[in-house]
Amino acid sequence: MTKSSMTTREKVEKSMKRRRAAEQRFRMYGVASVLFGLLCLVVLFGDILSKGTSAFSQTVIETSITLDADYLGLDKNADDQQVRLANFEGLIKQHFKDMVQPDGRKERRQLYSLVSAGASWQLQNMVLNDRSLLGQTIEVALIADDDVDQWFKHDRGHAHNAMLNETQIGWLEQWAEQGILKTRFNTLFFVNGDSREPELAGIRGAITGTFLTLLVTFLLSFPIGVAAAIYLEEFAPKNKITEFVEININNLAAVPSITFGLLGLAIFINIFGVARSTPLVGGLVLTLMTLPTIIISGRAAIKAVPPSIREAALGLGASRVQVVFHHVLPLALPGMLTGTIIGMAQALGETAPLLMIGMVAFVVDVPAFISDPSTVLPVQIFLWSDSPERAFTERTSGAIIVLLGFLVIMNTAAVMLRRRLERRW
Amino acid sequence: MNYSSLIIAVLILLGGAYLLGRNRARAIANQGMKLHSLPTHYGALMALWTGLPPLLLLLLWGLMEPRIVDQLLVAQLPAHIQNGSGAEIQLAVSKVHNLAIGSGVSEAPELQPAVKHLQALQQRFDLLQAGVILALALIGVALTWRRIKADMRARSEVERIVRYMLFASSGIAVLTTLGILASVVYEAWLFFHKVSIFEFLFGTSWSPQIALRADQSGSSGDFGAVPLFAGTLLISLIAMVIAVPVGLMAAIYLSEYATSRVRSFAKPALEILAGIPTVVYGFFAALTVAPIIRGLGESMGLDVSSESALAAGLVMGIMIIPFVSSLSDDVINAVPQSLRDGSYGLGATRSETVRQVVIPAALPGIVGAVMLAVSRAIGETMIVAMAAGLAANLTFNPLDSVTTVTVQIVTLLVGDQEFDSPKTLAAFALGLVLFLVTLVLNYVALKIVQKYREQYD
Amino acid sequence: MEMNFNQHISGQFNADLEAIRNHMMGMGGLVERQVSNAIEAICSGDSRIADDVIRREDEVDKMEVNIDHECTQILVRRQPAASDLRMVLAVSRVVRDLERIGDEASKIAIHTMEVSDNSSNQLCQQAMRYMGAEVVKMISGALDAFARHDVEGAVDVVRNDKLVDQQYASALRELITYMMEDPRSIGQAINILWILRAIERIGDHARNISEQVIYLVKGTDVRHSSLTEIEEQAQAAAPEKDNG
Amino acid sequence: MKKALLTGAALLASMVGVSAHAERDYISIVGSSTVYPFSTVVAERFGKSTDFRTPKVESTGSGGGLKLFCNGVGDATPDITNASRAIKQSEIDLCAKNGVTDIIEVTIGFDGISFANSAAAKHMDVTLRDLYLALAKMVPAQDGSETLIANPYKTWKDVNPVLPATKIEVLGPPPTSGTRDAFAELAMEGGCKTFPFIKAMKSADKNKYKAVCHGIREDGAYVEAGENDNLIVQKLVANPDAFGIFGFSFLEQNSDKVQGAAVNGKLPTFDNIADGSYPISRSLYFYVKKAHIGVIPGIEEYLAEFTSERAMGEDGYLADKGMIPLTEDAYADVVKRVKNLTPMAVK
Amino acid sequence: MSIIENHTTNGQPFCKDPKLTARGVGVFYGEKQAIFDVSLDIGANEVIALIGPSGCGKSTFLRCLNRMNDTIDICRVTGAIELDGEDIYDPKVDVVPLRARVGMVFQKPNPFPKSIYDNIAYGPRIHGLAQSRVELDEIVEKSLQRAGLWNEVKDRLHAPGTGLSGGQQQRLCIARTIAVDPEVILMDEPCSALDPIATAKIEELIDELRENYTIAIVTHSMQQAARVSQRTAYFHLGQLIEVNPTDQVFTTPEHALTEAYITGRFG
Repeated sequence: MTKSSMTTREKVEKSMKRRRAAEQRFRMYGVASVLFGLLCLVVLFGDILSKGTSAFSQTVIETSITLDADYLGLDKNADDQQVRLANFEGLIKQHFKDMVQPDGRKERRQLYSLVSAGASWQLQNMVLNDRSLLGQTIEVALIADDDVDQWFKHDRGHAHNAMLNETQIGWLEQWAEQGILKTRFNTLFFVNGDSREPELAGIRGAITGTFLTLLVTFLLSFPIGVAAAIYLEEFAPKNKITEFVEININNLAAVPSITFGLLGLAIFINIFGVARSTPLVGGLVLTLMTLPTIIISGRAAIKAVPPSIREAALGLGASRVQVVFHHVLPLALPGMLTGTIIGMAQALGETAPLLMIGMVAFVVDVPAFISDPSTVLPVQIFLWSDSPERAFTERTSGAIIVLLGFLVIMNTAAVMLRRRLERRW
Repeated sequence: MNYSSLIIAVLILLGGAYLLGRNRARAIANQGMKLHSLPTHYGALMALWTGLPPLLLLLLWGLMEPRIVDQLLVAQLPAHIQNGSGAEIQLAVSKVHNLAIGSGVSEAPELQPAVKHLQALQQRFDLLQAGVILALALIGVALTWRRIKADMRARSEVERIVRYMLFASSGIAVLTTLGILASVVYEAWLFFHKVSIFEFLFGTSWSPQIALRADQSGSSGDFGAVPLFAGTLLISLIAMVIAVPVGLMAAIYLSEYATSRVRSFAKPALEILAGIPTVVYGFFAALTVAPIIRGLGESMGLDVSSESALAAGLVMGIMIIPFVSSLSDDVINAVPQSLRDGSYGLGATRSETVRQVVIPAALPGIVGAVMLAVSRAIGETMIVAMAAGLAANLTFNPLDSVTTVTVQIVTLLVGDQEFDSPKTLAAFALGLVLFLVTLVLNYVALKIVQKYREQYD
Repeated sequence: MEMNFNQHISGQFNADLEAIRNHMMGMGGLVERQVSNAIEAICSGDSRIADDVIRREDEVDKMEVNIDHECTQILVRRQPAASDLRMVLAVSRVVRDLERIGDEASKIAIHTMEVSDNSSNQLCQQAMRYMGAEVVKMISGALDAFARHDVEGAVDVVRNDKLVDQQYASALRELITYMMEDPRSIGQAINILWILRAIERIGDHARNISEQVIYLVKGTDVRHSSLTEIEEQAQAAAPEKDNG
Repeated sequence: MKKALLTGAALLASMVGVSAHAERDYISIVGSSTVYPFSTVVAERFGKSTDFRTPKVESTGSGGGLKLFCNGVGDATPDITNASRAIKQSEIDLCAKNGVTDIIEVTIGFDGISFANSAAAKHMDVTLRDLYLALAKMVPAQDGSETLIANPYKTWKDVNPVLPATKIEVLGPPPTSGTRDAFAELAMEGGCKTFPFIKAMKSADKNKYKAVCHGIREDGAYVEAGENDNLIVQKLVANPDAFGIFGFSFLEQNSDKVQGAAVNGKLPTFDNIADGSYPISRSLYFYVKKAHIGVIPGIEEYLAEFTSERAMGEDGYLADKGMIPLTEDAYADVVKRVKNLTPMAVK
Repeated sequence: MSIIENHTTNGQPFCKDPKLTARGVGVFYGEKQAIFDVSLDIGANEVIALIGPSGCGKSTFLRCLNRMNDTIDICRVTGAIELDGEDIYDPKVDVVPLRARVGMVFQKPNPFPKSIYDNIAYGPRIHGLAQSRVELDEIVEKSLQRAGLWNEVKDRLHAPGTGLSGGQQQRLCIARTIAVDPEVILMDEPCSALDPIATAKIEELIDELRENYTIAIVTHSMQQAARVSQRTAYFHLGQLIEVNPTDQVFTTPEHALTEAYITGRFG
């Protein structure tokens, strides 16, 4: 049917080489895209793991030290306040001075800087718990300074370290050979609140703050989200108002999170007078942020309940409310829970709106209640990434590892829940 | 603070009311009367009337009590404080409170009566509160008890109340939107009193620093947000240049080429990228990607800014890949198989089918997905706050440093700026622009996607 | 998987097919009786029986129209194929043959009345009686074969038709002899001839019915074939019927 | 289900009620990100060594801090705000308007602003005039006439023939940062004053003088690098040609990676900053609401800890964190003022 | 399973002048076998109808003929299928030119969301059949004429193909297939979504196309099979039961299953 001399078959055959090549190319683009995505994932995780795993170990100096009651000016009946004011720092300095015999004031300062400021609190806590230790000689693993920690974990044997001079490295090498300088699992990282000393900084405060914030978020957003989803899916009349509400919800799901921060600042803090930097205000803001997600997934879950069940129940003379609460809701609940977990996971990773409402705060005490000042894990990461000490970089990565761990757990839980409870109609 | 115990009490009452209402209904039924609703409905009605008003009152009480208590306290303060300024009164009240809970504040004898009064007041209030709340609950019980009759339409009443509660829940979304608007519009309005909208939207110089100096006449040209818009666009554009082809091709590969095993592994793996918190991306961009790009640029003899738009855009693009790919995946899967068959049946290769049939058919959906992704890129804060610069350069060179709307909002609100300047207000004006732009983008995108879905449903 | 190939998925279709077959059989029964009555009338010269046959001819005609209508309905509504199609077609054809037989029977009855008016001395009594009995047997044989899908029975009927034809030929010769001998008898002889001719036609129609049986069962159209061809067809392997 | 909803609502009601009722029994500190590292150290030590709760320290920036600080008195407002600059009259006025009258100003030390490059690169020795010429938006014309032209210099050699011929690239804080304010005031203005005709402008047209002396070029040579000084350090390591402007504490912490350039012949060292010979250093402050003392528990004790010898002293832990201590006289004065809780003089 | 053991196909599965030959074809979906040992010739310029109950494998078999089953991951084909004596399942054979030679029309009209013109031009474009715009126009016009659609759409060639009526859409799809100038056209229940009038038009078209093409049509309508085809093949549970000239199949089928199916006696 063409004028050309070639038959169709020949023409098709002729085009094949070019087309096969095009096919191969296109396929390669696809493979490359997927691989690129996976590579990004691997690089990201690899980068953070390589930077962060060392945060889970901490260098300590094992030594035996005498808790000289006279030096401390304490007796067995000393009250807590007296213990807190006692000069444990001096005791430690004295101890090391005796141990190394430094030369002159400069060397003494250099020596003292090898031990963390937290070492004195270590001793102080021991005495607070047990007064009978006073006067005894005890074996303790004193926390080393972050510079020592970094040197021992990363730089030992490498080129010259700017934070420590030759003398200091000399002492340290000696201790390392004696075996009193060693690393152990960094428990403090998990039991301490924030600190200005990297070797003392921990994420417990942030984790507790995160937990309280998410608790508020969950308690508010789950019931409200479920109720709203039920209303929109089952009761709302199809009119302009409902449409407006729906548009609103869909839009809120995609609105930049930072605008929720502006809202929290203007409404919750300035108008309602909710205290800044608290899990309460954070939870309120995150509630508004996660509600759309929960409502949308809730509606999807309700939609997935086959209309036949509804019709059957209605046909038996049940009222709409009865149908919803007796039949639809129990069936849709697993789906709604899954959506809620995903929403919570989002809230867990959110930072931007919290910057606006004072969660960027230095909080040492572990918060105990939703009105205590606190920070959350992502904000803690943001804060630490901004700190000058080198050791904070690895702690930032460590905190990221923990955060990612939580996210993985939550997402896995969502997937498991979906698998286990998902019903096929 | 007896809130918890009160709530528990109310909840117990609520449970009791339920049983009471149900039993009363049953008793009526046993007398041979025909009930309008099931006994449980009467129980539920009773529970609602018993529980709801006290709980609402309790919430209101919680909001109001401190104010009332403080008002009463003021009357107890020494005369000279009462005659003092509002600040003094407030201070004294704060002090009284801290004294009352004994949090280690130095004693103040003149405030002692007030402290005593406060303690007494609080006791009285606690008592009053418990009394009022429990009374309200009991009134609820009593009234509903009397109303329960055979012909009472308990079910419809319960259902009406439940519906109102459900409706109120869905209204929160609207309130949120209104809240966002209200919180940015007012301050933005103040800002536009100082700087004209026209200057703000079309001015090409953004340098709030000079204009804010108290000793300088504010030159309005310094609040031209065009460089911010341009910077935002540039970074979003870079992100899109990465995310759209990669995301789209990945979606195409996974849905059209990959075996189910590859798909079952690669898809969730890619989606992990979407679940990583943005602060982590920010950290990654600032500490890993930016130096690498910098280094690469140097080695090629290029002049790369350390805070290049490229680094932020690249990482943002990576973050958005799964977003684009899973949305596109949905859209591509919605293209009916029959269209593919039609094309294969004519002897088209897979790529020809994808390019000339599937993609054109899915185009509206893909456009919608990309618009949603753009709106996300524009609104993304942490990556740019940590990795992008603050220089309001009006440039389209990706190796330069630019700044974005969100970064400026953050820095304007948490910077070292003076408070009485239009600068803080500018953050809200930017917030307003950001909200409106994403609103329009989202709205249009959702409409497109919706239309597209309907086409193939 | 149990399959019942005797039953259609549509029960009404079954009922419809059953109905035309039954109606056809009913008609066959009536026609058979008409023929045997007509023969009886010749033999006995009883004009009342003949009169009765003539009156009932209308009934046969009506039945033909009805059954034809039913067949049309099945064709339109069910679009039958294969054996169903053959059944409908066969019934429709058989019904036409039956109607013709009915016509012939009434012809016999009319001629009987004329013959009996003239004289009681009838020619070819023997031949008529014999041929009549034969064709009655053929009709019932053909209908039986139809009902039982019995190809052998049908072939027998075809064979019998041959005999009837031969007897017709010999009776014809006998009549010619009479007429040559006694020209006065020509009038009566012609009447007798008509009767014989009718009986012979009935035999042909019975044969046609039998051919339809072969068509119905074997799917081959054996009209206008010789006896040997028909016998061959009947022998040919029937379609595989390995159903239960 | 209804019950679950009700329970949730009730719990929330209780939460809101409780929180609105809670009295603040911890110190709330806001303000400058520059002072933040120091005040957090003090806060932490204070929390560990006393019965009081650890203060909450927010990094809101000097201006943001003062805004919150001046918002009024009572436990809803912060007690202390940190500042990397002195409070301004407009801010004092606003405070007064809101009833915040007696403000105690505490000078805590100096923050040296270092001008540094990668330790791997060549050491630099610049003058304030060089810095001004390299970074200002407007500079005097090269022909010696008293006119101002847009900054034409591309390399350091263009600025001063003794400097190397590397491209001018400086990573510094954005306009929102107090460090930039300080840099403009100390370094830029210092260099700019060396031109007599500009100095003369100060009395004639103060606004123009400020615009000329404080205006930083926007043609790419000066890169606004965000307030994350850590990142600046990383970027300097990556790019040996670039210089960074950041706080002395970062220089000290990263002295293995970056080196400070000598300014006017003085290296940014502890001693040079403490004795004031290094030209680019500024005072750091915090402001306390006197009215809150005795209302919020622990303020006096916090002040005592902050101004104690072991914190602010020459060998104190704040010095370890990179703060340059006050001279002895100034320190004594601060200790005295804090002890007597002397508020700022009302202007 | 009532699959007949060692069944051999009744009737005349082979013909003198075959275009496509299938020998011992089996199709597996994963573990499950869908087609058992089917051998069948499709003669040049004939219309062969494949009939049988749902799930009997007739569509599957049809899709084997241009390897459309390749698009299903788990589908595996055994046996040999030859087009003009070439094995189309030879690993060296590319499906693309194969499908250009063996075109396919589907159950539901599936015009691409493009203009009528572009729908027709799609095939010639991808295969590079036209050197110029004029040539392409010619192909489009000719194909539409052959499909009997030209007069109906010539004034709106650039209107979207999805705007046509169902019957027109299906004829558009046939025109689209013709435009590639295939040798064989496979039709998978092409009229099942159409009304009787549209069906009649398509049947008319099939009749005309027979002159130039070999056509295999799967249909659920026995009347349609009877109307359009010269030969009819009856499939039952993956087996080819009987192949015979259409008029024979519909009057005197050889196999009881065929008879039972076409007389509607599956119970």
